[in-house]
Amino acid sequence: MAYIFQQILNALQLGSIYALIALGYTMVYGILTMINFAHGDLFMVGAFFCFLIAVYLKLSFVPTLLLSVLGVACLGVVIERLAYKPLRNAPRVSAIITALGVGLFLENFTLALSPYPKHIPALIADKTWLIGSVSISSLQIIIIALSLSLMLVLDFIVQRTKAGMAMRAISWDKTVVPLMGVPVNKIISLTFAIGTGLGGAAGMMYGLAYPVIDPYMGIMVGWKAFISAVVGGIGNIRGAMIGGFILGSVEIMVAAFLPSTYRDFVAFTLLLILLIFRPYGILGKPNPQKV
Amino acid sequence: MPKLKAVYQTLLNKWYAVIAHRFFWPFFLIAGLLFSIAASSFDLIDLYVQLILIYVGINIILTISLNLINGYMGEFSIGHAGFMAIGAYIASLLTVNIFPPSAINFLFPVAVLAGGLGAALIGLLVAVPSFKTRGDYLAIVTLAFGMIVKSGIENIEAIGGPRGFLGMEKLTTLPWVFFWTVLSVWVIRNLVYSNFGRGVLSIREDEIASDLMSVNTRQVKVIVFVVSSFFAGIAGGLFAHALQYINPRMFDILKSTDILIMVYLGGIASIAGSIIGAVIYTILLEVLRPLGIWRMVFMPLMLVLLMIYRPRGIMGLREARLFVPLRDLLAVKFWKQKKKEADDAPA
Amino acid sequence: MRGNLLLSVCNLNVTYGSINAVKGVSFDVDQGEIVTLIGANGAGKSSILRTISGIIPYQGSISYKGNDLKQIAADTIVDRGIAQVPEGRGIFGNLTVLENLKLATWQRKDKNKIARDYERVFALFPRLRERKRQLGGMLSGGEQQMLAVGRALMSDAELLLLDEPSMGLSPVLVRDIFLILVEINKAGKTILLVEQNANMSLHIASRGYVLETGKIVLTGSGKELMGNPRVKEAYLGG
Amino acid sequence: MPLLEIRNLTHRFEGLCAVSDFNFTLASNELVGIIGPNGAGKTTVFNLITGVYRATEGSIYFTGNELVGRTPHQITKLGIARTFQNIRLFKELTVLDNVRIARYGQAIYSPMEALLHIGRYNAEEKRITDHAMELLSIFKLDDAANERSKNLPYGLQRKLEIARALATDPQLLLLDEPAAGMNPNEIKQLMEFIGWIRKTFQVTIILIEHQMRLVMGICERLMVLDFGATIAEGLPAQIQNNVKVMEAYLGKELVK
Repeated sequence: MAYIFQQILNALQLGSIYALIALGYTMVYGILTMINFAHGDLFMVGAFFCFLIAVYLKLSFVPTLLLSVLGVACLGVVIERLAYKPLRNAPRVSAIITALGVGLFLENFTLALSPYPKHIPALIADKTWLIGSVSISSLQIIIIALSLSLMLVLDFIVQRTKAGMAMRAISWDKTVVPLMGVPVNKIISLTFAIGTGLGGAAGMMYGLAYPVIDPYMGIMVGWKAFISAVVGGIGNIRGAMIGGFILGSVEIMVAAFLPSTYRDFVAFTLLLILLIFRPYGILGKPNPQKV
Repeated sequence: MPKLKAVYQTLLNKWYAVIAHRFFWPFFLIAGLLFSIAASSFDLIDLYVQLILIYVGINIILTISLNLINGYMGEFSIGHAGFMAIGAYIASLLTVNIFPPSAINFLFPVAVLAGGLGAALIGLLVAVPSFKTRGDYLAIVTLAFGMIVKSGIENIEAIGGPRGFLGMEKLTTLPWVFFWTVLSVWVIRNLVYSNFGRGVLSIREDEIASDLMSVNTRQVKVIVFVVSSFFAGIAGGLFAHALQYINPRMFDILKSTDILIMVYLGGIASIAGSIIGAVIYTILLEVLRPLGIWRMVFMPLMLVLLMIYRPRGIMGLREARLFVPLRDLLAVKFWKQKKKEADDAPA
Repeated sequence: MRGNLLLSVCNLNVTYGSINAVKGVSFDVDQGEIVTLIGANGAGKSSILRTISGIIPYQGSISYKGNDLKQIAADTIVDRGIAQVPEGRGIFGNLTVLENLKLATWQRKDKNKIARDYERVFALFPRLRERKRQLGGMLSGGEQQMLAVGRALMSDAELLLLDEPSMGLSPVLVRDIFLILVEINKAGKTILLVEQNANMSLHIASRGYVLETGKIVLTGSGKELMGNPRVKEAYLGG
Repeated sequence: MPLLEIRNLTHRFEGLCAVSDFNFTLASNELVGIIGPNGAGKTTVFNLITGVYRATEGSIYFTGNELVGRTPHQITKLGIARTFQNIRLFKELTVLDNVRIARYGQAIYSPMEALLHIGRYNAEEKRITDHAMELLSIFKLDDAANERSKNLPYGLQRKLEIARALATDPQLLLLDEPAAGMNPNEIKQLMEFIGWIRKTFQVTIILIEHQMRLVMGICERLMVLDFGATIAEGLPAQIQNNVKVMEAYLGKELVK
């Protein structure tokens, strides 16, 4: 029993990281219907920023987090301006391929600068509490709490604020939005800043939880988070959270009861089956085709 | 100046006439085949260059087959390397464990073919979700499929699991690559310029309208996925016997990304584009090898720039006249001739 | 007797690729007028409105209250006092009626006046008040058109550009919308109306221009144009 | 036997009744108009006939075959073709290919013959291409055969869409608001054009329109829909004086 609770806790930890990345995907997709395939690599850059700041500036947890998020958010905005904005009216796949290119660029550029895996120092005093025979670490609590609160903040921004209203309007029809006096480019930049900033936060969390980082770490995690976003129903913020937690739980549970090499196999097979039965994800709705 | 223009125009017209007659196709093919045989048996060219040519051929097969799904049909498949893996493992298992070593040279095409058929069978399975979902959701299905294949192979100890599989002889030679490449280009071009091919295009343009214009969209999708994965499997078999070693990581998402890049670099829905894309990408990677890791920094940058300035790729939605059947190329001309003959005929 | 010049369009050209959609069009709108541009599908009417709102590039000059609009970004043109009701209404179906109205106040800072404007819009369109918490996508075509007009009023513009407000509405609704336009005009807004429904728009317009394949071919007061045999033949059904 | 017989057809979207208890009989060579205000369910009726939507209740018989449950391409093959309210051509494809695609159901060769360009392929392709060119030349579109259809002017796109529908060899042609975006002058031409098509291709036509001028001018019989229900049917002259129809179009208050 305790074992199961322990695994549930692990699942929550991994799931909240997936959920954070999935949120970034969903943000950008929901508003621009563009899959930002470089998102997983921005997550990786977040982990590297965290490493740089913690090692060279020797800052503590909170400033490191803020600086990493800010750094990745800026990078996200720059990428949007330089690489995606020129393609806003081009065929959708061109933007997707560009995003793939940007992702490859980030991976290999990081690799060129830092050929060996790096070790992130512990930024949080590692305390562990025992409840019954279940152990909870301070890091786990921080990761889960931070993810959940970021999701709530994001949901608030999109649903309740004026900027969020503009984002939703852009997602519906971005050609009409300027007629309302809304500066579309600024709102899109803001969307990218928030989306990629969340990815940066996730990168740092991941780096603290699994301290060895390398330039290719974003690929697999990124694709998995993308799949979570789709499973939840892409474009849907709550769906991304649900999808992230589902994927995290499935992976941890498979690893707990089967040989760990089966993890990806079972996880992806389950997701595939789910998608075949619910093609638009758990909270997603099919776009009714108008004839 | 005008004189030069006139000369240019006559030359262009001559060239079109040559293309229209197409008498040189067989010569070209025979010459290519002879050259590839000679090159590989008498070591006319450097072994390293031969290997690159082999990769060029394999990449053309991969690109053209993925272009069928992503370019002609307008779907977005990101799991092409998965089909390649299936072909590679089936063909390797056959040549290493099943076929008698003495007859291996003769049975090699059978092994490659079996790899292709195996991949085609799986392609049939992937076609089924495409009946219901489109766009991003179908992309995820193919992505998940690619990952399942990779992690599936990693968990089968009998074929080496994550360590990979070796023991293949170097059976992939230049002539074989030439043969399979020409075959795949020819077959896919044939498919595109047929009733079914037009069905594929109409699905890209507007699936509902296509169904309402009597196109059996399910049938078309099945054909596309089967043919595309068949050739990916063929490419896998050739790849395994060129490298003589395979492991599951070779067929991961990065490999699929490579193929995607070649498709969109060359341009969607174009045979010529696929060939150009595969050739440029493969050769550029080799030429830039001295740059080391920075090569992989510059390549994506170039891709991004290309997409910004030419969002549809080099040959996007255009075709070299060479690959267009005469009937389609000259349909209007033929029609006018016929009409004129009918008018001229005595009543 | 003409009033103050508000909007002046001079030698406007718009091209899409190789197609020349608007060819050297010039016209002007005075303060307090209702001016209509009529013409068939593809005559270039919508393109003209889009250039005024700054969302498509053009050659030629457009000036508003004597200021050239060429270098001004689309989202600040609204602030200058020009609001557009786009073709097909452009309602955000995923926002509520209230949010749709609120979005149009993006550039405005005058809180008190905004509150008064909500009341004015709801007084003009009581249906919108009833449905203010509903999603824009759930409204009927007529309600959406009301919302689109209401939204343009919320941006507190002096000049309203309307792109085919009658499109896809039944005759009774078209009549309602046009009556409201007259009312809005009387309350001080200047209106530039683009329409295929020449009958209705010439009826309420003080002046009209007839566009054919990107050129202005006729101009005159609403009454004059209605009596013109060429207009009768082509747009009023003989 | 009637050409088309619709019995108690009902269709609901998420509880909303788009079409309710629709009954309709059509004889060969008729030209019938369906009119009604926006959102009355006219296009839904077309979507139900052509199999885009599956009816919740009721049945549709065409030359004795039940259509409910069949896929759109099967229905097209039985002899029903349609155009769309907002033109849905295959934009990036040539005019010729747009028409040839509509011959998909008529071509007889197997995928294998297509892959290798052997067997019946050549003869069939020639037949399809000739037929398509023939059709295009009847519509005076043959000079534009190699043009991408998106480059045609609006009027020609409408024309091509009708040509494409006729390429499926229909017995019944469904036209969805063919006059959308046309001025009175163009509508007059369109009326002649529709009459000409009817004579030349011997097709039965159902026409959706809310431009009264057009339907009154050419239709032999009219159905009026409002909120998914049939509120009137009969000869154009009868419809014109029908109170219910006036209400639907002009609003209740106005009529009283």
